[in-house]
Amino acid sequence: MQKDKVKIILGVIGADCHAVGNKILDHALTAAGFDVVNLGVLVPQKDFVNAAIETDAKAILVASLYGHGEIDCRGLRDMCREAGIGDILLYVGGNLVVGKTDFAAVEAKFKEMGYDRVYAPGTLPDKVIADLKHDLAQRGLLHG
Amino acid sequence: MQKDKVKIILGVIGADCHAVGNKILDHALTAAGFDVVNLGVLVPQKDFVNAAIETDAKAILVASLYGHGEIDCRGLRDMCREAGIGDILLYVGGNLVVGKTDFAAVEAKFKEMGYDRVYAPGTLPDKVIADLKHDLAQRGLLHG
Amino acid sequence: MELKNKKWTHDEFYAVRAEVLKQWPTGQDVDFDEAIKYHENIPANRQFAKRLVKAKQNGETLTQPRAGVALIDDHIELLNFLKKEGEADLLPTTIDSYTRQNQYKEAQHGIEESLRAGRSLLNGFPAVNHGVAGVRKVVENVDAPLQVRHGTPDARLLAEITLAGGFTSYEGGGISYNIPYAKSVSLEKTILDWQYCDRLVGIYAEHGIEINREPFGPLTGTLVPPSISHAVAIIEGILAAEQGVKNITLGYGQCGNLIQDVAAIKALEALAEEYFAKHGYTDCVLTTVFHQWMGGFPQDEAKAFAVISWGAAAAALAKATKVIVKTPHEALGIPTKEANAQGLRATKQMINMLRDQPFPLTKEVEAEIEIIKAETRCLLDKVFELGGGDYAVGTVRAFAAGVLDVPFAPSKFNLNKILPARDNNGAVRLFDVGNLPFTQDIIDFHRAKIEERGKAEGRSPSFQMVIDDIYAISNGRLVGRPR
Amino acid sequence: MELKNKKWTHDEFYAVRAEVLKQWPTGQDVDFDEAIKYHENIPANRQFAKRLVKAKQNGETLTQPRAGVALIDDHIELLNFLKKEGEADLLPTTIDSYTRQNQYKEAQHGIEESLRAGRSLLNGFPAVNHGVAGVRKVVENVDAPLQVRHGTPDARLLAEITLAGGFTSYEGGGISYNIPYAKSVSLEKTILDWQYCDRLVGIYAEHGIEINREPFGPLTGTLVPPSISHAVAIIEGILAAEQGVKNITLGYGQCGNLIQDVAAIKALEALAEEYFAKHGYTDCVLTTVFHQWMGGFPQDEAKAFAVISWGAAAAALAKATKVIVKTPHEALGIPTKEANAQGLRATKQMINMLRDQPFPLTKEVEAEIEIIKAETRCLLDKVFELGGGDYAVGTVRAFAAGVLDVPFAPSKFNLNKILPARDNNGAVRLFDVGNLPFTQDIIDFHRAKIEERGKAEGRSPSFQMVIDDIYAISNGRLVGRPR
Repeated sequence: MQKDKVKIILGVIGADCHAVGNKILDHALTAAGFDVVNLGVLVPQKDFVNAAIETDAKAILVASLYGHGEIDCRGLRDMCREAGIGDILLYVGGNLVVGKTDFAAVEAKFKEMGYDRVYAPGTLPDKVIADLKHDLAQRGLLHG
Repeated sequence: MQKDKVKIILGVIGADCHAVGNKILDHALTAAGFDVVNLGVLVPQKDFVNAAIETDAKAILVASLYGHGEIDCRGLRDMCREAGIGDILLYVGGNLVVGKTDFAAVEAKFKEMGYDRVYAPGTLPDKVIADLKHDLAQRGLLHG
Repeated sequence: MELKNKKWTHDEFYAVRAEVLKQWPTGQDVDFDEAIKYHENIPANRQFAKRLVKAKQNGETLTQPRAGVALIDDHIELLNFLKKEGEADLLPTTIDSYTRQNQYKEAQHGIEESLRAGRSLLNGFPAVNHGVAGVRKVVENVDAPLQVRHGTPDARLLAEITLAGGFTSYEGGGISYNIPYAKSVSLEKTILDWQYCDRLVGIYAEHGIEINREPFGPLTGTLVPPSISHAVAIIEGILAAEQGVKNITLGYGQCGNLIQDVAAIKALEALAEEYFAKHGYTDCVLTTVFHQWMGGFPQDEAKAFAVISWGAAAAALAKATKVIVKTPHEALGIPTKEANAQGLRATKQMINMLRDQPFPLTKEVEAEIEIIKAETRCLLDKVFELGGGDYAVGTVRAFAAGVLDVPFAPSKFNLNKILPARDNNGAVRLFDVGNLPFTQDIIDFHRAKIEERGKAEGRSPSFQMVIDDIYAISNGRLVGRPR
Repeated sequence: MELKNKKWTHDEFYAVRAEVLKQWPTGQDVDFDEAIKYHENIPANRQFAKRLVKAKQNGETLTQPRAGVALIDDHIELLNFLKKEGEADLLPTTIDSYTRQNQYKEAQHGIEESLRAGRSLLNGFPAVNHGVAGVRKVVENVDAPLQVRHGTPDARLLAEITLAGGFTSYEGGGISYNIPYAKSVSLEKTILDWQYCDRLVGIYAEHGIEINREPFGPLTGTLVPPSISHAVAIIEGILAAEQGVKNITLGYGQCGNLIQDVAAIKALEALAEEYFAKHGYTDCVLTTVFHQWMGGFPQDEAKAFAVISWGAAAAALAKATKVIVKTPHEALGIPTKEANAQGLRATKQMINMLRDQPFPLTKEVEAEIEIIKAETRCLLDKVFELGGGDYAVGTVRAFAAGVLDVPFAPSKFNLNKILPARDNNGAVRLFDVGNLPFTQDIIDFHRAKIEERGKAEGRSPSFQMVIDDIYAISNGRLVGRPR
């Protein structure tokens, strides 16, 4: 019997409606063998958490392209903890802050907020897929 | 009887052969009422001094467009002094040094070398003419 | 209220208006009669409509940036900087994303956090929260025509406040601010809500105040074929004209192939005049706006300057009335004001160098104009037919049927069945025409163009080709060739 | 030696050579046989001629900067930076101005001052002073095809040393490195001296080593009508081919009007093939180089990027084989290496975006090609006639008579009688045709074009119009309209 594919939650957080990257990531992750639950754009924090619980997902991939990431993304890790999925993989990427900022500072800030990986603008899907496979394998969650 | 026009020496110093600005400046200065002795391009320091003595010129306008200005222009004031025209007006302008440099620093350096006025790249002839009229008038050399 | 393309009566309008002005406390400060008087004192050089008409007459292409920050004084400083250092002809006020979703509490929170942080944590100016007085502070301290730019499905209160505040141009539309900007708001609702905005502008016009309106041309900004954005622009233009709008700017986002981009602007002008005349909207002044490349940018600023410059060149050669300018920071998020001014200055230099050079109407341009016109007519006429002679009704049915279909749109009311890709010369074509009501000739044309490219690249057209095209410009090319 | 366009015998060449190699001590280190062996080991990817042929076949436009500093290690670092950070396809070594005037003592002084100052006080690389070994250090530490770029009326010793050092391309010519680069050197002398350089390249070719040669296309870089620079380029090409050169790149400096620029490259290719075939030089491979705007630049870097980008666009649309790139520091003097790389990256991005877009051969382009061809033929045929069937002799007589006349040139052997100005679309025309041997039709064409502009501007054509045109681009426009 074939093992179930790993489920991952995908969505663009907050009041952000940038859909292009979301559609491409969906396509690329699906092609890479993941079972993608794509919440699309304009997704509140609680919808990410609820979807992860309902589908037993192993990772949440949050995108924020419009510069409000700092406000929108804060507290998601806490909400996961409160919902009993405190150790789920949390990735975030996009144009996370307003204005040109040193990416290392942005990365540090979002890591402190509880995100496992933070991606700069322009990151290609391949990089995210490779990281995801690595992190899931380390946790023994990836079925060869 | 009409007063003689003020004579000024014009030339591009050193191994520089940029002719366009030289021709335009010649035209503009002549139109402004000066008697222009244009030595053209590739002019050694001594030719500026000799021409000034021969024509009894009141100012020497040196251009340097190719970045060697620092080497080429050094010592011209001394050579004027030695030739007995130490107080002649000396102007210099163009792309005076190799590399992008703070213009204020360039100006200070060339003023220390004995130039009365130092022009940044892109200075229009009108500005030079106005300065020349002002400086000559101050010295009582400009006939209304 | 039942959706149809018919001018709202004053009674219909004022009944809704009472509700709109209650959506947030600042709505209470809107006083229409006082606003009319306020507009009567705005000098001609700050009136958007007048500046556009003058530019159209003179064959100018005006420059306009995007810009907006959370706090009033900072916003004023930003706009004045872009005018002075960027030499911008027209100025925007970009609205933050919370306001666009009518989340005024979150916007308030953003204002407060911005005050604390000493920098803008909002990606735009929360005009509703600042209210009429706050908006007027901006209007009175910036000496240029000002436009509201946003992406707001329900922009009624925002329109009331910014127009009463003295703005003279308002971007958006019931389709163009829904399909690319919302997930689950129905088209019936957004078209009605935008009829309200258009009717408001129409009532201003009845009082002698001319406000410019601009449907958002580029839609998702990603490989949108000209005929699709043209059909949407012309429908929104007609819906606006029906409500009494007299000055409309129709938009188009650069595709990247010069022939197609020049042809697109020419076709848009001709088609809009044709359809406006056909439906009796003859007293409306039409102008065009060209958006510099809306897709992914190279991260390198020097390369970004080339992308910006190419957009400026295409806008100037196409003789668009204005151009919306990108910045060398585009790939990195919201730009600094310095980068914004750099994009403007590069654009201005290019436009000025090209203003004396008309692009010849070659047979290639003419052929492209013809195909865009033919496609757009297929779309518009089918929408009109589906609506039983009503573009508003027809639009809702057309999106449901995939007769109108916008690539990569987030809205669930968009069928998402078409797939665009570039042809071998970089023009945007359709790899899958979905349910678009094209003639067989047109369908064959697209198929042949895509096949020609596939052959040149030695691969069958697939979704990978589309992905390659999306990332192509940021990787330095127009056509996403296989690596 | 009497000047004529005839291949030098080996005896003639070696007699002169003995003198040339004595001009500076480093000349003694040149060993031709050893140099041939050295060249035989240069890999194909570093050979200029081969890279150009490949680009021509593939329809590529290659990028090349200008760059040179006083000291060897700094120069190597600079070139590698431009390859890595600027993505340059071809690399130069720009020679300093003292070396160009054969002032090797002053160059030595510049090297020493640069060592002391810790920065380059020379505006280029003094290759003669560094000698064969020094040049080879550069060649061996830079993995790209390398060309000598300069402006040297008597470039014989420089050619001996740099070619023996392993350079695979050499810019210049007896006209193009005299008229714009010297004041009182006769054309007889420079044409003879460049026959020497060409003969040297020809002897390399006889030994199986293919060196690319490139006459300097833009001349004074200031409002030079295409037919004048084309006539000079083709004459220099023919003079080179007669001496046995087999790989020649003909150049043209951007005028700024796209139609004229595209037409100029097309006309240059066609005319060169025609005249080379007519005179029996059939085994010579011809390619083209397009120089980005050579006139005054805006001081602002963002605006400079637009000028650079427009030059890149014109080069790509015209399908020139390579483009010589300017930098955003152009108005400020010699650029930093970072600025140089930025200009290269912007150019690369533009070329790549446009590589799939052929510019249509419109009737406007065709008309412009025809006028350029007709003018160039008038010039070339008259030169040939004046020389009694000899282009070398004819050139000297043509310049004396003003049959060839380069605007704004410093040389006293140039008549300086013609005056160029832009027409109303920005194309470069002649306001005064001087003594150019044009037909009445062509003279009338130029007069009509200039009158059309004068009328549009409400002023009579005058020298002021020419001055306005010269400053126009740096002030943000192409045509110098009255203020």
